[in-house]
Amino acid sequence: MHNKNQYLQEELLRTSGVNPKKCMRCGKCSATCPAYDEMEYHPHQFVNMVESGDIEPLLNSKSLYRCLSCFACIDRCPRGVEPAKLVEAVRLAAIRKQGANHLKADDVPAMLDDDIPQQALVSAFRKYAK
Amino acid sequence: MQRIGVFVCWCGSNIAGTVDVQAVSDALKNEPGVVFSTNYQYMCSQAGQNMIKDAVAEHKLTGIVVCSCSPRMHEATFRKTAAAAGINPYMVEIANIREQCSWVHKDMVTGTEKAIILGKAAVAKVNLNTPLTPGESPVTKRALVIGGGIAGIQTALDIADAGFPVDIVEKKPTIGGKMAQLDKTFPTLDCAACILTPKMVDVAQNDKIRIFSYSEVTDVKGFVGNFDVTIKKHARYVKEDICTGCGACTEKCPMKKVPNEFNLGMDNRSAIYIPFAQAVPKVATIDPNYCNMLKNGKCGVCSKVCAAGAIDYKQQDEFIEEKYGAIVVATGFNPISMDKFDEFAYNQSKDVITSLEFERLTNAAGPTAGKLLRPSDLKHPHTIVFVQCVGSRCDACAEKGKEYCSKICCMYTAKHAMLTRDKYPDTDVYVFYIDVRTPGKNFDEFYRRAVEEYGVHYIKGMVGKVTPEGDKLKVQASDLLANKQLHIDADLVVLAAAIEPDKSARPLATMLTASMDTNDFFTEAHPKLRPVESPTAGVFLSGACQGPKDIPETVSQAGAAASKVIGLLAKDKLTGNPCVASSNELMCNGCSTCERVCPYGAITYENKEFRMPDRTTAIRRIAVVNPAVCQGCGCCTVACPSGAMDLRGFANSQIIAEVDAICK
Amino acid sequence: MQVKEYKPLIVAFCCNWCSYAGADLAGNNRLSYPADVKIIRVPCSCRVNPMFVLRAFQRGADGVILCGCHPGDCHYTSGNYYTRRRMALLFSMLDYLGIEKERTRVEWVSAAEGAKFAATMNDFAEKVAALGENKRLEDLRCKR
Amino acid sequence: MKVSYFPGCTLKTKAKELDAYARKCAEVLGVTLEEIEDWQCCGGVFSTSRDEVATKLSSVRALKAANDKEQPLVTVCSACHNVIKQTNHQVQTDAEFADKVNRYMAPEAPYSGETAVYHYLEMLRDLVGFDKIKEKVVNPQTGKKIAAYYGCLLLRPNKVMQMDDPENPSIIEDFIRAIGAQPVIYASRNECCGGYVTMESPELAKKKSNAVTGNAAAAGAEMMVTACPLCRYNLVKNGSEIPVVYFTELLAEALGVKEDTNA
Repeated sequence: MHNKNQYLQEELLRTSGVNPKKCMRCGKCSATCPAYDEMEYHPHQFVNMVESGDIEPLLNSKSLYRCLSCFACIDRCPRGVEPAKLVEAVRLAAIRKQGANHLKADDVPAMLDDDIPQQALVSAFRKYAK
Repeated sequence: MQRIGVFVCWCGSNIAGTVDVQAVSDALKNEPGVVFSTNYQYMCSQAGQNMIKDAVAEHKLTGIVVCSCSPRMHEATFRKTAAAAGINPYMVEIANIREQCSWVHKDMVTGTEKAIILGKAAVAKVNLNTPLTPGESPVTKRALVIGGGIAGIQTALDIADAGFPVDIVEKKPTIGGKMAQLDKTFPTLDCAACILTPKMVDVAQNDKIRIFSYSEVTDVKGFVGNFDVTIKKHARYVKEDICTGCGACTEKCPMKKVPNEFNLGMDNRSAIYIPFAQAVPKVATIDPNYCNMLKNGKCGVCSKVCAAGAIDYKQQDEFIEEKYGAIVVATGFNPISMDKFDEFAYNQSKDVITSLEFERLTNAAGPTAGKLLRPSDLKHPHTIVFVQCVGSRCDACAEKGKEYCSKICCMYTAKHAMLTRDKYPDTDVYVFYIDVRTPGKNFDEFYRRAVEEYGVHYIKGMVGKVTPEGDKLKVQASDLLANKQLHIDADLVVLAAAIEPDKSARPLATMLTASMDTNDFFTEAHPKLRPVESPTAGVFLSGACQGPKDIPETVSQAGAAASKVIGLLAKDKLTGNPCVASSNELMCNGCSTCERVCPYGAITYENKEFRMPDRTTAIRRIAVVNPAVCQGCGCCTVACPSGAMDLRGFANSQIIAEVDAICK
Repeated sequence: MQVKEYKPLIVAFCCNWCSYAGADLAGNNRLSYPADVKIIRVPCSCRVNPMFVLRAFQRGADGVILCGCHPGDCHYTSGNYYTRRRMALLFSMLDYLGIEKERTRVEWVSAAEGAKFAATMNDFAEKVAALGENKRLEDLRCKR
Repeated sequence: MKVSYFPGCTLKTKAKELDAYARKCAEVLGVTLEEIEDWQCCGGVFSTSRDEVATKLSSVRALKAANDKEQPLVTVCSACHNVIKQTNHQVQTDAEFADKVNRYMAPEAPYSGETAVYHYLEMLRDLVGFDKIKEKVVNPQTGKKIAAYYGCLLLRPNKVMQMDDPENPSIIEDFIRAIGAQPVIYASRNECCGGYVTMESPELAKKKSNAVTGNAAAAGAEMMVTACPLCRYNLVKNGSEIPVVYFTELLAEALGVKEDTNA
C-alpha cells in the first residue's frame, strides 16, 4: 500500500515515541477518554490513522484541541501504546505551520472570568499556539 | 594402542559418485592405529555388517571407523554390529562423508580430499575412545502427584489404574481444586460437581491412592526413579481417621464469622469447617487463625459435641518421608489480583466481581443458593456487564497484567452470559470483547448460540471506567464498530480476570530443579513433542501449571502425564546415556561453578578423604556427577576452571584430536 | 614451483540436535557449500571450550564457526545462552589479538534450516577467504 | 530540613491561600521552604513530544537550581509538579533531550536529572511522615467526611509520577486520616475535571466537573480537597454541591495556624 505521508508519519512516530503496531484494537483508550464526545476522531483512531498514513483529517480536526492531557489513555492502555503522545505529536505538527495557531491572543479576553487561574491560560497557550 | 578398522561405504553411487572410496580407504590405512582398511558397496547391509564382524575377529580390532552416511542415520546400527562382534559399542565412530561431503560437493578431487580429512578426524577420535557402559539405577514403583485438582485427580486415577501406588499432596483440606468451585462447564453445560465429585470419590476409594490433604511438599532430593520427598502434613486438629464428617462441630462452633474461601469470601464459615459437602477427605479442619480454643484456650465446644472424639487441640504438624519413582506437578492456577485494575472499581464496590465469584453466585451450593443476586443488596441484577481480557494480553511495559492470553475466559464468559439469559430473560447482558477466541470442539457454535439464541449483546470494545454511584455501576466503554462511547448503568460488573500459576509453583520448581518461564508456568521438555514432561527427568506436568487450559485439555494432559509415568514405573531399571560428565576428583577444587551452570541439578558436592604425600589425610570438597540425572550437554566441562570436569564420549582430548586432524 | 590456489580452512562446531541435523538436511537437499568447511559434532554448542577454538587457530584454521539451536530451543534448555556469552567474550578478545571478527562466528541453525546452513557456510567461507590466511595465531611449529 | 520550593504562577495570583498555608504548615512541621530565585512559569502542561525543548527549559532551570543547593524540589500545585517531574524524567531517560537542554542553558556542570522531585503531599508522607503530622494536629477535623480529588496530574502517567497506585491511590486519604477526618472513597477521584479546555469548551468542563462532584456527593462526602488550582476552579465554577478546598487549608486548620495566615 502506498503511503504518501510516510515522511510525516515517521516524524510523528519519532517525536511521540509511540509504536502503533503494539495496538491490539481493544479500544480502551477511547473507552476511558473524558473528551470522547467532543472529538471527531477518537484516541484509538489516532493510533489507527497514523499507522495507516491517513493523517490529513487529523491535522485539520478540532479533536486535536480537545485532548485534556489527562493521560488516562496512557496509563490504562494494556499494550503500552500511549495514544495521548500521538495526539500531542499531531497537534504540534498542525500548529507549527505558519499562521496555524488555534488560539489567538485577541480571543482570550472573552474567555476570561475573575477566578480563572493563570494555569488555565498558560496551558491553553501551550496547547493551542506555538 | 588401539587396533582400528576403517570401513568406507560407497552407498551405491551416493558416496562413490563424488568420492574416490578406494583412495579414502588407502589413505586411511596409514593413519596411526589403523590396522585394517577397506571399502564396500553398502556397509549398512547384512553383508557389510558381516564384513565388519569378520574383520574384528580376524584383525583383533578394538575400534571401528565407518566412513558413511550421517551418524544420525546409522550410528545405532554400527554400534549394534560392534556389540555383536564383541567390542564395546562406544568404540565406533562415524565419519559423515555422505550428507556432509559427497552430497554437497560436486567434484571428485575436493570430495575425496575432504572425505579423507573427515576419516582422519574420526580415526584420531577413536584412538582416544574408551569403552563406555551405560549406568543403571533402580526405579521406586510409586508416583507422587502434587496438587489435587482435576489435573492431579485424573493423573492419579490413571496411574493407579495401571496398578502403581500414587500419593496426592494437596495443600487445601480437600481435593477438588478450582473445578469444584465451578457451576456448569462449557460447552455442554453439565454441572461441574456432577462430573467431578464421582472422580473424587473414586480417588478416596482407590486402595492404590493415598491422599495427603492440608499438606505440602517441603523437600525433594534424588533423581528420576529415586526421589526422596518430605511432605509436611499441617495439623488440622482433627484426627483424620476418626472423624466421620458428620458436621456437628461445624454447626455448633460459636465462631461463625470466618470468610469462606470456598465461596471466595462472599459468605462466612465456622472456625472448624468442612470446605464443602462433597469434600474428600470428608473430615473437619480447625482454622487456627480463628479458633478461640487454639488462640486463647477458651471454648472447646467442638470437642464436646464430637461423638467420635476426633478433636485434638494438641495435634502437631507431621513430616512424612517417602520414596517415589516419578513426580507429577499439577499445581494449577488462580485468578490474578484485581488491585492494579481499580478503574473497574473492584475494590470500591461489592457488585464488581470476578468470573470465579460469579460461578459461586450462580452455584446452588453458593452463598445465594444459586439465585443470581448481587452481593451488595441481594437484589436481582437487571443489567450485567462482562469485561473480557482483564489483565490478559497486556504489554510487558504496561507494568500490570500478563502478556499471555488466559485462554479460558472467552468460553466461560459466553457460558455465564448464556446461563444468565436462560434463567433470567429479563436481564440485559453485555459482553465487551477484544477478540472472541473459540478454538475448540463445539466452542464457536456455543458462542454463536449465546449471541443468536440467547440475545447476549457482544460489543467489540473495552470498558474504560466503572463508577459506582448510588446503587448503579456507571460503565463507560467503547463500541469500536459503532465508533461510539457507551454509558451503561449496570447492576453487576463481572471481570474475566487473567489466570496465573499458583504461588506455590515457583518454590516447588526450585526444589525439583524443574525450569519455569518468566510467567512461572512450568516449561515442557519440548513444546511440541514432549509437552507433558519437564526437562528434568522423572518430573511430569499436568494441567494449568504448564499453561492456561480448560477442563478437557487438562484431563487429556493429565492422562498423557500418567502414561509417561506408567512407562517409567513399568521399568525395573533405568539405563542411562553413558556420554555423561565426570569429574576428576584429584583436580577438582570444589568451587561450585559446574553446579551453577548445570540445568539438571546433576552435580552435588561431597567431602572426601584424600591421602596426602606425607601420609596424612586431608578432607576436600569435590564435585560428583549423578550419571542418572546428567544429560550430557557438557556445559559444566567448559565452566570448570580447573579442567577437572570432562564429558565421556566427547572428551576434551578427543575433540582436540579431531581439530588437530582437520587442521593438519 | 606450482602456485597452489588459496583455500581457507574452516572448522565448524555443530550441536548434535539442531545444527548437525541442519547440515545433514543441507546434504539431503544437495545444497552445496565449500568443502573447506569441516564439521565437528558436539552434543551442544556449550560443549565447545574456548580452548578448542584457540587450538584450531593455532593449528592453522582460517575461520571457526559455532552453530547451535536457536535461543530458547536448546535441547538442554539453556546451553546456547552460555555459548553466546562465552563466545562474545572470546571473540572480542581474539579481535583484540588481531583475529578479525569475520573469522569467528556463532550462528543459530535449526534442524529444519538446511538452506540457512548452506547459506551461512557460503557466506562465512567467502568472508574468511577474502581475509586470506590467518597468520596471527598460527603456531609455525605445528606447520604441516 | 530545608527544601527548594517552586510555587508556580497560579500560587502567586489566584491561589495565594494554597501557597500561604503551605508555607505556614511547613514551618510548623519543621521544614523550611526555600523559594527558588527567579523561577519561571512551568508552562502549565507538559508536552510529551520529544522534540519540544524550549518550553521545558524553565522546569530544568528550577531543577538545576535545587540541585545546586543539593535539595529536593517541592511543589504544591499539581500542574507544576507534573510538568517538572515529567521534564526531570525526560532529562534522565532521553539523552538527546538532555544534551539539547544543556546546550541551551550552558550551565557550569551539566544537569542530568539528579534532583528528587516531591509534591508537597509526598513531602508530608515521605519526608515528614503522616505519624508526625498526627502528633502536631491541634484541631483534629473529627467527623468531617472528606473526598480526596486527585484529578489527573498527580498520578499520571504513573510510570513517571510514581506517587501512588494510579487507580487506587491512598496518599490524600491517608492525609485526611492524619488530620483526624474521615476519607470518602469514590471512583471519580482520578478522573479529569476538564482542565484547560474550560477556556474553549466550558460545556465539556462542566460535564466532567459535575460528574466528579456528583459522584463525590453521592458517596457521602461533605467536602472535597484538591491540590490543583485549575481543578478547584472547574469544580467550584460549575456549581459543586459541596465545598472544594485546598488540602493545605485543611492542614493549616488542623495544625492551628489558619487564623495566623489570614491575619
